[in-house]
This record gives sequence, structure tokens and C-alpha cells, in this order.
Amino acid sequence: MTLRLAGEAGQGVESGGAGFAQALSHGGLWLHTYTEYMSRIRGGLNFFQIRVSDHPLWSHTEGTNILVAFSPEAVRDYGPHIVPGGALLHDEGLKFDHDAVARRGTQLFPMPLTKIAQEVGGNKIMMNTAGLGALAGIIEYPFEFVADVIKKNFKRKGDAVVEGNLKVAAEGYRIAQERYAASFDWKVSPLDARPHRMLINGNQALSVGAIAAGCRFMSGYPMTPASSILEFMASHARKYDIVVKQTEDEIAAICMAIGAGNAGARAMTATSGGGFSLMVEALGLAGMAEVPVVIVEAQRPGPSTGMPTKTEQGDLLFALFASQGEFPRIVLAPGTQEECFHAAARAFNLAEKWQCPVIVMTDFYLTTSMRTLLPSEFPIEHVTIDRGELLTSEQLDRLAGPYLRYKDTPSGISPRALPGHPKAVHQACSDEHDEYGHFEDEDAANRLKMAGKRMRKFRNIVEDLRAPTIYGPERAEVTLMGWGSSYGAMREAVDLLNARGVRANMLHFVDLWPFPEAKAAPLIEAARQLVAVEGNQTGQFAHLVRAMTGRRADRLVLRWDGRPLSPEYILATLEEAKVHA
Amino acid sequence: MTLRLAGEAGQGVESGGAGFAQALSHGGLWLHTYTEYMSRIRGGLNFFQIRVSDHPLWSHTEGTNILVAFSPEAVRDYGPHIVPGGALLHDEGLKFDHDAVARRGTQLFPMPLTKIAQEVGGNKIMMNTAGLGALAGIIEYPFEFVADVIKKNFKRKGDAVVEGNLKVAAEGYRIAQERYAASFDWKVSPLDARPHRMLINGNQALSVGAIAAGCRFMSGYPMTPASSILEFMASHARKYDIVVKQTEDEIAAICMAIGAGNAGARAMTATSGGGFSLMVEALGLAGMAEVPVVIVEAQRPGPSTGMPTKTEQGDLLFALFASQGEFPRIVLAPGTQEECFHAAARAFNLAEKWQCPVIVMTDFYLTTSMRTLLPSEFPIEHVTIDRGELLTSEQLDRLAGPYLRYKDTPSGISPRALPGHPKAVHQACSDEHDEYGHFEDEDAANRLKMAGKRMRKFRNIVEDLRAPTIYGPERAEVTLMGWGSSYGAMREAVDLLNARGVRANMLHFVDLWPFPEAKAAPLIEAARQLVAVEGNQTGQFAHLVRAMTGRRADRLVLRWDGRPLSPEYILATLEEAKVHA
Amino acid sequence: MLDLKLYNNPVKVTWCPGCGDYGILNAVKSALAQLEIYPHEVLFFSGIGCGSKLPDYVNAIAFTTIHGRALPIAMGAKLANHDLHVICITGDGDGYGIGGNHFLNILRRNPDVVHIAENNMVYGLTKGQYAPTSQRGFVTSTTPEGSIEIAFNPLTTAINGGATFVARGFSGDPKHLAKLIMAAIQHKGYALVDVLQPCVIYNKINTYDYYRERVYKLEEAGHDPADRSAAMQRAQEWGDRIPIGIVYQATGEPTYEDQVAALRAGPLAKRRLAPLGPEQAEALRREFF
Amino acid sequence: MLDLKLYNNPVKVTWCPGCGDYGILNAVKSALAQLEIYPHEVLFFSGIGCGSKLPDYVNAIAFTTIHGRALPIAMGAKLANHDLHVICITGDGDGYGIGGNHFLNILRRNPDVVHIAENNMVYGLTKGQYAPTSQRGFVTSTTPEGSIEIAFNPLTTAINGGATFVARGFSGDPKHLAKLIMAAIQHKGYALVDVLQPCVIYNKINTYDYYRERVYKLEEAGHDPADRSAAMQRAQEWGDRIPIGIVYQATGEPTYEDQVAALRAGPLAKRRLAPLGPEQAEALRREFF
Ligand SMILES: Cc1ncc(C[n+]2csc(CCOP(=O)(O)OP(=O)(O)O)c2C)c(N)n1
Ligand SMILES: Cc1ncc(C[n+]2csc(CCOP(=O)(O)OP(=O)(O)O)c2C)c(N)n1
Ligand code: SF4
Ligand code: SF4
Ligand SMILES: [Mg+2]
Ligand SMILES: [Mg+2]
Repeated sequence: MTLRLAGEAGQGVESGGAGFAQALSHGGLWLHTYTEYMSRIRGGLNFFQIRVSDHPLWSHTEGTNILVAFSPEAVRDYGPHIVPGGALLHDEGLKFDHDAVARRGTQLFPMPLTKIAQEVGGNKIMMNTAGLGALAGIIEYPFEFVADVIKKNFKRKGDAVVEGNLKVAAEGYRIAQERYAASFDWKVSPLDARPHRMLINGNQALSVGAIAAGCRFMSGYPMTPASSILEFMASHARKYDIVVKQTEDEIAAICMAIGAGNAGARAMTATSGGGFSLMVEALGLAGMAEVPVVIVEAQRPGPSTGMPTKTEQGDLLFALFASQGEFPRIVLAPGTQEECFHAAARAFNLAEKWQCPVIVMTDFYLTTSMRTLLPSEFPIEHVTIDRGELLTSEQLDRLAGPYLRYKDTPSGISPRALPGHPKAVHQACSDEHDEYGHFEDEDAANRLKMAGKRMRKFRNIVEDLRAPTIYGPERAEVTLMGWGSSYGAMREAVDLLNARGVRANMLHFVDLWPFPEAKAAPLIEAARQLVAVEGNQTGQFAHLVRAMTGRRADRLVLRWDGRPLSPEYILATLEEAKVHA
Repeated sequence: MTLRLAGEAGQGVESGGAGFAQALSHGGLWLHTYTEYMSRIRGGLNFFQIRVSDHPLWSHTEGTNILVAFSPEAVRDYGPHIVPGGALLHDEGLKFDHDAVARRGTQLFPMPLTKIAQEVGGNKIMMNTAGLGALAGIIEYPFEFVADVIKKNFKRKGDAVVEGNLKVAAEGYRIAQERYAASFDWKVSPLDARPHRMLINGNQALSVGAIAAGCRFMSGYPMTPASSILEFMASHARKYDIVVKQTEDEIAAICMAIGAGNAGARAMTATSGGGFSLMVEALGLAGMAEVPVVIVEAQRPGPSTGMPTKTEQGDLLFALFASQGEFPRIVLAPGTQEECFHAAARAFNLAEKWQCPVIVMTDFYLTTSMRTLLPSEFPIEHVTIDRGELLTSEQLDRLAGPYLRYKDTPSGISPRALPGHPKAVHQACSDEHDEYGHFEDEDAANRLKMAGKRMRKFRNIVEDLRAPTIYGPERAEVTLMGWGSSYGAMREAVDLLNARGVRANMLHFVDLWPFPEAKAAPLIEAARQLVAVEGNQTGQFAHLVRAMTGRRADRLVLRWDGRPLSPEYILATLEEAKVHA
Repeated sequence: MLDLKLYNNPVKVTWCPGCGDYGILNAVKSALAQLEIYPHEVLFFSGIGCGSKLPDYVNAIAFTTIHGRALPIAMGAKLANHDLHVICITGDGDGYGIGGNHFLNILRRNPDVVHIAENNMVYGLTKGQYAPTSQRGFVTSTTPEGSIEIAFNPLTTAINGGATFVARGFSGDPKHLAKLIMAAIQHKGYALVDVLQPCVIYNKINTYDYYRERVYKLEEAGHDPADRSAAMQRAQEWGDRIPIGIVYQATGEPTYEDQVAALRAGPLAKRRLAPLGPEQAEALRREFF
Repeated sequence: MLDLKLYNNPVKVTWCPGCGDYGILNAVKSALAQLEIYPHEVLFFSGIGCGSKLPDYVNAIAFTTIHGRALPIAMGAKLANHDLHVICITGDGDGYGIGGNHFLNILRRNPDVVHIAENNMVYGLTKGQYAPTSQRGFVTSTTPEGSIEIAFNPLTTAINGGATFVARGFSGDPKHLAKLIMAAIQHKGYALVDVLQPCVIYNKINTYDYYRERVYKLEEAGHDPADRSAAMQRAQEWGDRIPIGIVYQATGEPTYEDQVAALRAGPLAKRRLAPLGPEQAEALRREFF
């Protein structure tokens, strides 16, 4: 069942929704949240929706069982998403076309929210607390869970605020339950088993992964939907000993991270497409000078400024080939919140082991959607820290010959020394260079040696990368193939298809580049009907797969209207294709 | 036959070589010149070589018949390139390992160049004129042609300089002919037919094309090997009414061009990979806002600063996918100097017709290599100027409804109005927008409409693009496939192969993106053995062809040591592959 | 004076209630109306940010570009068609932060471009990070312990860098601001109007009240904008008293456009575009004979 | 004083004979030797350009980066390991042109970084285009009719922007220059040493002779570097008399590193990197309960 809160920016849709989600999570329920907001600070129309279940969820789904609307626009735009038999909860004073809503078979649950807020709480702004109380009353979710969250979240605002909100919520609960609970079919009860669960979104998970991996430096420039990583790191800087720097632009952001990474601090930057565009030149510097650096590219719909607060997976081929010339880079695209954590942690290891930039691709949907997860999915204390061939001070003390920063080795990896050791005075260089790192931008033989070394490294990286995840039955009629945030929608689509008797499975890629050809090609070959599922207009991953394996996707399920793929969207598109075929 | 002048930067290798080439061209001969220089201003080692023939040439070839060496390094590095029976011409005072040279069977032609310069000309710096005179003497090319060029090129330095150089050249000629002409087998004689020929390199040809097409605005930031376009345009600005602006960086360069292009001036910028990296964000702006702009990307070896004065074709996939999101762009890669002219001229038409950025890709080799060409190859006055659907003032006067800057049309092209007409007050926008150009970065339906419009435009562009050129017999055992500057080397390789009895032909692509699939796929399918020939390390065009057509190249002939592909290199690599196969 | 309604379009304004950008919008429209500049005679450029939405709310020719790049795009447009008035609208992050280098360089070039910077000393649209103009100690989501950087001073930077017109307005006084914008438009050359613009959501320090208590008008304080060193002094004032008005103005400096040979025959965009004649074509070819 | 030979490496210098960069190279080595800073204790950064090759010619830790970006990369390195001396070498195009915004911003941040700018007022490595510091009227391949822009003044910009140490040297006087570089290294905070550097190939105006006739030493002229307004005055002098020496120095300002909580326990690069302990891990997870 899906609950949606919607209203203007500034009406507390997001914070209220997040609080309500907490209350449900504390009841042992499994959640997936999904939010959409406008590129403005006040007004407009935002929503926050919670899908809740007694088993783990992977995605949002289309359709709302109950909509809590704080503005007429919310009713107008989201009323039609209410499922048959569903309900619209609203302030009794809200002006909208009641008939239109009723005609769709939606139940109307007017409530004196403003009145409660004013009379019980003494302040109109508690209206949204009244709404949440009412929502809990209608679905008959025990009030204590809501109360606990109110106590926790309003604590720093003082006892009076806590008290006021508690009373308002209770009153909302009482009235709504009394009036409407009986006529609303969907109920949510706390489960018996209520282990501690984390309710976490992609950006938070990624930040936690970075901290777990020992990220010591982050530079960034605000850009939706990446900014919250910078903000998370800034708010944790003191506690976890991280230098966090907002820079003058994205060029400086990646440059500072490169400087820090080269000097020995695990370093990261995070941005979205427009900012990544500005990082492209320095990305190549990291490739050439072999500097470990982690770059998070949180996609949003382009081109250019595009749709700043919507979602898309439109930057894949750009990320793969960005910057002049050819150099090793690694591209990962986690599909879920827990994968965000793991991908971030792996990214730092891969960056240091292979001494190259690692790009972690997410998107608005994944970065802002929360899921409930067991704490065991975040084994922070057990994260491996592998700095690769990093020479210790003792090893350097014993060094016999001169130190070669870019030593030509069979693996392509040149053992690294951090700046500061007397035996390892060395140079890093953006021009073609010799093994010492000195300029050698003329000699053909040296070029072949050094470019050969870098390419060897690139080819070897693939051994560290993972095959796509397979989900579903082994022999299937239909194989969905995707990357990044579409994991959840694909997975639930696979379940739905199988439930409907269509034998379907899926291949999901987190590790994209270097393309894990040896591991992936047989799986792709084996697909009977290969369907590429992507949040973009041209099928970029399908392009990549064809280029790498020769296999053309039989069908494309693409979405590029700024909205995330959902199980229903995938199914409907497949249906449509059949019809048109 | 190939003549090579080599010495330190500052010794006049380039200017002297260019002058000598002129003298040969005036004799009706066909030339191809090729130059290599170091990323430094004085010293080091540069060469300028001239391949000369009585029939048109397409490429340089490996091997030198006579080397004029002005420095010991020149002998050391380039002596080994002298073909058997060839000669080394040098100042008698030059210190080098004579025996080593002689052991390779090279003839030594010492000459008192410094002495002649000092005693006859009164200035040591004329030594290089003495060398050129001597060179002419050895190949017995009539002195008058050399004399004419000296008169022309030194004219602005005054009569005394002209006189001095003439005398020095004559003396060099006399002595060298006397001493060595008899023992040197290769001779160059002026042809009977000596029509006016142009001796022009890729950047010059491209600039001429831009001027011919009515380019009115150029902004740029210096970067080898693109700078000479900016410089050419600056030196022609006054005469051809062009505003030429060196900017603070490449971001400003493309931005100014976008501003000018949007306001109605045909506008261009030119850069190399590193600068193009900085242009990536604004490239997407041009795509989204539908602004015509021409961007020249003169490639050099990357990654990063790489090898600034060497050549490579390493930026193909980068150029195709640069910038976040998906939008129409056109990518052209001329293969020859005359194609540079035509591609530039077409680029402006395509940019205005399709209202999108057009990227013209060249590389160091093509931009700096000169060829002799008939003036008829540069039909400047017959260039078509097609501004596409640009509404005239009169059309706008008659406009009935409101003007829609981003009107959704069947072709995807929205008729354009330049800023300034009272009926066409409108907005261009980098956010997703409605047909008026106003922000509409939320609505899904509008997104589908506008992104759909842009993609439709992209799909239609292909009709304006050209199939690859075919050269060689129709049914061939081997098909070489390439793009951009490798044209000449491939073409001569095809000739050599056929001469050796291997039935070979070639497919050369100028129009790369949108990939002319319908036109190219049948030709690619038809290839029996498909060999991708590219100046890069990974076979980027082969990747593209496989992604677009499914066809995998059977072999790759790649070069990435900073040197251009040559017919011999192609043949040798094919041979090698056979051996290893 | 033209009818103000001429500049209205049907686009809904999305700024927060009380935002300082409203005052700027009104002042811009009023300046255009008073100077009788028609919508099709003025070209607006903006970057990305709350303030950069302004051109979307004016009926005039406009180009909403990318974050930080309005100035060079505007410069290109001005060089392509110098008959049009060109007005750039940038935020402080946009115009002085990411766009800082373009700001430095337009100062040196003096094109006849008006630059209105909505200086709210914070990043509004991205939800409240510190900006280059944020005062030291300013606490935001990315500076939880307060900014430790010296605030960027647009006025001194502009004067020092070669600007020929530098003014500061306050969006709480749109009438006065409109006068400044009129003067900026009438000035021949680059004209900066930095506007103290309260962000009612993310800047709780530099509020309307903060400014109302502090601003004073230079024209009432006997300041002579032609006096460069006095201007530098005034430009440095901050704290108890904050000057608004024309801080600096140099007259008689040539604009960039004035100095470009190719522009003497009129705007590039208005020239007929046709192939070169046979003689010009031949001359070009002959360069390579 | 250490042996100067300590800083030699086998790389062949590729500058033109007579280039002003030689003097700078010598001064840099001499300053390091006199301050007894060992090669492994100093980290050089440079961009791309003739001058940016300098670190390749010194035996020291170095990172030759990309055109215009040495400053932010150096800042990142300094924050990662503030035990190391950090010296940035940029050209004028590199440091003030394409890198202009990073220049503006490092001024506001005051990290303990030395910035030596080889100011030849031209683009050397790309063969002679005009630079932001080129004087008005300067004729080059891209300004055939002379530059029509106001020259960028690095000294006034630095002082105005918040730099705590601003000096100008002349590469024709490497001894004096070495002293300035020593002072810059010893200064706590960002220190700019702008160097008048003749490019003997592409700048036929600002030559050794040009400077020899004009330069005078501030320390001999009774200038007090602590006096900000005097410094601004001196920084504006150009023409017949050109000052060299320390133009401005503010002492006692905290460096950026001083103000960052995470750096109090020592350089980041020297901390042990290990997974968080179970308690810290649990605390982090609990934030999401
Ligand atoms: C290249 C790039 N980086 C980041 C962003 C995200 N972004 C949008 S507006 C903005 C800053 C807004 O601050 P300001 O310019 O001061 O304008 P305000 O919103 O305060 O009016 C940023 C960082 C972007 N659009 N493009
Ligand atoms: C992004 C980028 N743009 C352009 C270049 C080409 N480039 C190399 S050095 C240089 C300018 C050199 O001038 P300056 O910084 O003053 O150094 P100088 O050579 O005069 O010492 C340029 C434009 C580049 N390497 N990278
Ligand atoms: S966030 Fe601030 S600047 Fe943006 S619209 Fe709201 S009040 Fe204005
Ligand atoms: S070109 Fe100028 S700056 Fe470059 S090395 Fe030569 S003299 Fe020095
Ligand atoms: Mg702001
Ligand atoms: Mg310079």
C-alpha cells in the first residue's frame, strides 16, 4: 500500500513524510519512499510517498491508496493517481473540485486540520502534524509509534513544541479514526518482529560508505541531486575527521580532490551532469597522472540544466568516454541503497589499487529514495580497506634503486609512494612522461611503453569487477537487462511477470566499465529475448552492450519523462510493444 | 621522393621548408608536406618534410631520400630514415658520427653552409638559405623557382635581405650541384603544365571554408594544434568583417560563440581535446537551447596534456557523447585539406539548418600538413549559404499567432527568429522548456513533447549526411575502414595493396554522427575482411560501427605513438597480423 | 514612459513570498518603461539560480543559460548585434562564484552590457549553501561551523578590475534601484549593479531589517562617483553603514564594440550573408599560391 | 644552507636561451637551499606553459597538472598534508587567465601556499598570443591591431581580494627574487610572488632592458608592507617606475588549515587508515534508525 503526502514546498511534506516513514519503520514494517519536488524553494507542488509492506520492497509502484493533500494543486495533479477505493485526506477548508474526485470513486476524508492545529496546538503550522496523526488514525497504525517520532524529531525545539505536536497529532488521530477508519480498507499494523532497521536513501548510504572506507577529503559544489552528499559529509566532518570543502566551481572541486588524493588522503567529489561536464578535463588528468579519486555522478535529466529535480539515466556513455584520449577509469552504478554503500566503499579501494578515477553513477531517484534495511546490510566496521600497492615508509627506506613513480610493470600498476619520503622524491605529470614522471612528450617508444602500461592496467581492472547480478529463474523467455537505479523496478517487474506466467529474469549491472565482457557476454548471449530497461531516450546501455558483445537488445523499455522506471511502467511498455509488434 | 629538413626550433626549418615547397609547387609539382615539432620554442628537434611527385599525392610516406640536417640530433634521430642510396646534406662543421651514417649506405654531402652564409650573405642566419640552395642544386631543380620564392618571401624585409639571400642560395646551389648532383639519383624537374596551385594545410583550408561560409564571429583560446585557426581568422578579421576574440578560457570561447550564434552571427570556436573538455557543459546548452555553433576539435594525443605537438585520433567517442543528457549534434571529420574546406562550409549550414552544435574533428597531422591543390577545389564564391528555417523580417511582420521559438514540428526544426523583431519576442532556455521557451522543468507530457522534438530532429539530420566515400575496386578481399585524417594513408595503402595483387578497397567516413546507418550499413556488411584503421589505441570507430551495425571489424590497424598513419604503417601492420594469425 | 504591463508575461513567478527578487523584477521593468525600451529591443541573459529566473518573468527577449556563464554569452550576443540593449542577470554564486573569471574579464573589456547581480549572500536555489559573498562566520549546510573565508567584495573588485560603472542597490527600495538600473543602461560600457537582495529562507542575517537599518544613499552623502579613490573607500564600507547608489562611474572610455574594426559597418547579425564575390574569393585563394 | 646541487636533476631544460624563467629557477633553488628545505619536504605544483615546466627541472616532489588548475590542486594537497611546503608555479595566462577564478578564491582562503607567477605578459608556449597581463595595445597573432583590454593587475587584485602576502620580483635579479621567495615561504598563509619575466621571443616590449631601466626596490624606498593603502598605491605603479619587493604583508591572519577542525590532529595523509571501530560504526548506523 502507498501513502502519499503532497503540497507546496515549505508545507513540510518532505519532513513530515520522513517522520511518518520512521514511525512505520519502528513498527517493523518494510518501506520504500519516493519523493518528487520542484526546482523552487516555496510553493509549487511536492510529494513524498511511502510504500509500506510486511516484506522487503525494492521499488515504488504506481498508484496511491491514500493521498494527504495540503494544496488544491496536489488534489488536481495527484488525485487521479488514487487507486479505486482509495481515499483523499484533506483539510476541510481546502478548495478543489470535490465532484471530480468523487466521480473517480475516491473516498473524500475531509478533516479540520487547520482547526486542530490552531485550537489544540496553538499554531497553524502544526496542520501537517494533524494530517499525519489523521493518516495514522485512518490506517489504524498505533499512535505510540507516531508519538515516539514526534518526541524524537521535535526534541531540539523544546518541550512546548513536542507537547503541542503530540496533542495535535493525537487529536487528528482520534477524529480521523472515528470518522473514517471503518470505511478505509487498507490497514497497517506493526509487525511482531521489530528489529532495528535503517531508513536510508541513496546519498546517505553512499556517504556512509565513503566514511566507512576512510574518505578523508571531500570537495564539491552544490548541485541537485548530489548536494546532500556534500552536506552530509560536512555535518560529519568534525566527528569523522574529514576535510570538507565547498569550492568555487566543479573544476576546483575535482582538482582539490585530485590534489588531496595524490597527497595521500582518500578523496571524493560529487556532482550531477552539468558539474561533471566541468570536471571532464581534470578527470583526464587523474587518468594520466594516475591519481586515485572518487567522483559521484548523480544524474538528473539533461541536456544542460534540464529538469533539475527529476530523474534520468542519461549520462552513461558520457561518463564512459569523457575527456580527451584514452585512459583507465572505472564506472560503477549501484542499483539500491545498500549497493550505494558498498559501491562507495569499493570505489575507494579500486581507486587506490588501480590508481585511477572511479565514477559512481546514481540518479535523483536513487539518491532521494529511502528504503528500510537491516543494519547488517551496512557492515561499516567490516569494510576492507585496500590501498593497493602503496609503499610503506619502511619499504621506501629499504629501496635500492631510484623510485620510479610510473614504473612499467606486468600489471600496469606502478607502486605508489606518497609525497614526503626522502627516497621517493618524484613527479606526477599530465604530459606524457617517462617512468620517473618527467616530461617525455616526443619519444614514440616511450609513448608506446607508457600508454601500453596504462592500457594494460585498464584491461586488468576487469578482473576486479563483478559480473551482473542475475535474478529470477535461470532459463527464461524474457531477460530484462539494466544498470544502476532501475534495479528495484526491474526486480519487481520480474516477479510480476513470473506471477503472470511469463518466465522472466534479469541481469543487472553495477560494474560497467571496463565492461566485464568475459563475465557478462555468456549471460547476455544466453538471453532468449533481451530487453534493455533504461531511464533514457536512446538506450545507452543497449548501445554499449551491442558494441562490446555484438548482441542487440530485442526490445527497449525506455523512460525519459523525468520519472523513474516502475514495475508497472516496464510491464506496460512490454505489453505495448507486443501490441505494436 | 621525400626531402626532409631538420634542426632545432628557431633554425628556420619550418619557414625554410615551406618556402622550398612553394618553389616546387610553382614548378607544377604535386606535394605533400608533413612536419613534426616539439613543445618548446627554441632548441629541440623539428623537421619539415616534402614529398614531391609529378602526380597528386595523398599522404606522406616513410623514408627520406635526402635529409638536410642543421643539428647533430637531426642526424642522430633522422639519419636512419634515409633510404638506401639516399643522402645527408649538412654543414661541413656539423659534428656527428660520420661512420655510423656511412655504414648505412647513406651518401654524405658536406657543404660550407655557414661559410657561404657569412662570406656571401654577411650573416650566419642565412645558413638555412644556403642549405635550401644546395638542396635545389643536388636535385637539379632550376634555381629560378627558388629565387622567385626568396624574392616573394623576403620582400617585406627589404632589398638588402632579398639580395643577400639570393646570393647565398645561388652559391649553395652552385657548389652543391657541382659536387654532388652527379652522385644523387633523384631529380626534380618542373612540369610543363604549371597551373596555379594552392599549397595549403588543414587549418588554413578550414579557415578559408569558414570565411567562405560567412563566419562572422570566432572566439577561441590558444591550444595546439587549433591555435592557427584563431590566428588565421584574426589576421583576416578586418578584411572579411569578422569579430575575432581570444577569451579567458575555452568555456568563455564557446559561450561567446553561442551568444553570437543565437543572436544571428555565424559563429565558431576551435580548440583541442583539453579545451574541448572545458566546452562540454556549454555544448549541451547549445543542444538544449538549439543554438547553431561550429566547434573545431583538432585532436592531439591525450590523455590530458599528453603530447601537445604530436597527432592522434583519440577523441571520437568523447566528442560523440560529450555532455550530460541526449541532444542532437553533428560530427564531421574531414579526411583531406579540401575536405576541411568543404566540411567547414557545410558545418555552418548544418548548424543553422538543424539549429545545433556541429563538431568538426581534425588532428595535428591534418591541420599542419600541406598539399598542393587546384584552386578549383576551393570554390569559395560558389559555396551555398543555407540558413535553414530562418524567418525573415517580412515573414515575421506577417506572423498571425504568437511566435513559438521551440515549436513542435514534424521535422523537429522550429523556425528561428533572430532577436530584435517586435513580433518575435522570445526566450531561449537551458532548462526543459515549453514551445515558447519558458521554463517547464516539471511536466512529464511537455518533456516527452520537447525531448521527442529534439530527437526527431536528430533522426532527420541523417538525411543531410553523406555516405562514406568508397575508393578502390567494388568487390574486394580487404576493406579498410576509417575516418578523418587517415584518408590519405588508407588511400595510398589501397593502391599499394592492389598493386601487390591484393584486391583492396576502402570506406572513409567524414560524416560520423548521427551515424549514417542506412547509407553505411550495406557497405560495411558487404566487406569481406573489414579492417578498421585508426590513429588511436582502442579502435573507437570500430566500437561505433559495431554498436551501430553489429559488425565487428576483423582486424584493427591502430597507431598511438603520436605519429600519423602512413601507407607503409598500414601495410606492415596488416602483414604482422597475418604472421601472428 | 511606456506602460509597465508591456513587460508582463503569463509565466507564474516561483520565488518565495517576500523574496528580494520581486523588488528587482519591479525595478527592472520600471527602468525599461521609463527609458521607453521595448521588449524586442532588449536581450536578457541569466545563469541558473533563483535570481536567474528573472528573465522568464519579463516579456522581453531572453536567454536563460547555464550556471555562471551569462556574461560571456551576453558578450558574444552584444558583439553579434550591438544595436540591442543587453542586460545580464546573475546570482552572487552564479556571477561572482562559479562565474568569477568571466566577471574579472568583462571588467577589462567594457562592452556596453548591464550586469545586475542579485546578491543574497547565499545559494538560494540549491537550498542554502554559503556563497562567495557570504560574510565570514556564516553558518550553512556546507559550513556548519561558519565560513572561514574572506567575503568576496564585488564593488572593489569591479572598480579595481576596470569597470566603468559600479553601483549598489537594495531590493527593498525598488524605486531607487530602478534609477540605478536606468543609469546603468544609459552608461556606455559595462555597468555593474550589485543588489542587496534578502533571501528570506536561507539568509537570516542579511535581512530586510538588517539592510534598512544600515543603508544610506551615496547621492545624499555628497559622494562623487568620478572620484576613484573615494569610490574604493565607499566600496569597502560594510557593517554599520552600507552605501547604496552609484559608487563609481568613469565616462568617456571606449566600449569594446567601439574598438572593433569589423563592427563599424553595423551589427554583424544585420549584414547580408552571401558568398564572397569572385574577386574576394580569388584573393583568398591567391594567398596560398 | 644546503648544497644547491641537491635540487638538480638530470632533466634537460627546454627554455629558450635567455628566457627569464632561468632566473626564476635559480632563485627558487637558492631559496630552498638557504631555508634548508630538503627536496622531499616541498611539493611543487604547476600548470601548463613554458614557465610551468619549472618543477620538472628541480629535484623535488612535483605535480605538473593542467593549464590553469595548479592552485586548487595545490590547495587539496596542502589540506591532505600540511606538513609539506607547497609551492605553485604558474604562468600569467595559466595563473591569472584561465586560472583567474581559482586565483580569486585562493586569496580568500589563505592556505599556507606559495604562488610564484612567471609573468611574461604573453602566452609563450603556444607561440605568442596576448595574455591577461599584456599591456593595452600589445600586438600579437591574435591581436593584430593591439589588445583593446585593460591589463590585469595581479598585485592590486591580490591585495584587494584578501592575500596576506604580495610581492613582485624580477627574474633579471635572481638574488633579490630568492629573498622574496624565502619571505614568501616563511610567510604563514597564501603568498604571491609575481615575477617580471622577459620572454625573449614573444615579448619585444617588456624586455630585460625595459625592466632594468624601470625597476626599483620597495625596501629601499621606505615602503611599509604592512600599510595596505600604501601597498595598493605601489601596486598600481607602472610605467616609468616599477616597484619590486614585498608590496604587502599582513601578519597574524590564520591560515585556512589552522581553522579546520579535522586538521588539528595532524595531516590527513599521515593518519592510519582503518575501518571504524564497532562503536563508531554503530553510531553511524543509529543515525538512520
Ligand atoms: C555547473 C552547475 N553547477 C551547479 C549547479 C547547481 N546550481 C544551481 S543554482 C546554484 C547556485 C545558486 O546560487 P546563486 O547563484 O547565488 O543564486 P540564488 O539562487 O541565490 O539566486 C547552483 C550551485 C548548476 N546548475 N550548474
Ligand atoms: C585547457 C587548455 N587550454 C589551452 C592549452 C594550451 N596552452 C598551453 S600553455 C598555454 C598558455 C601559456 O601561457 P602562460 O600561461 O602565460 O605561460 P608561458 O608559456 O607564457 O610561460 C596555453 C594556452 C592547454 N594546455 N590547456
Ligand atoms: S530561496 Fe531565497 S532567493 Fe530563492 S526564491 Fe526563496 S527567498 Fe528568494
Ligand atoms: S617562448 Fe618565451 S617564455 Fe617560453 S621559453 Fe622561450 S623565452 Fe621563455
Ligand atoms: Mg545567491
Ligand atoms: Mg606567459
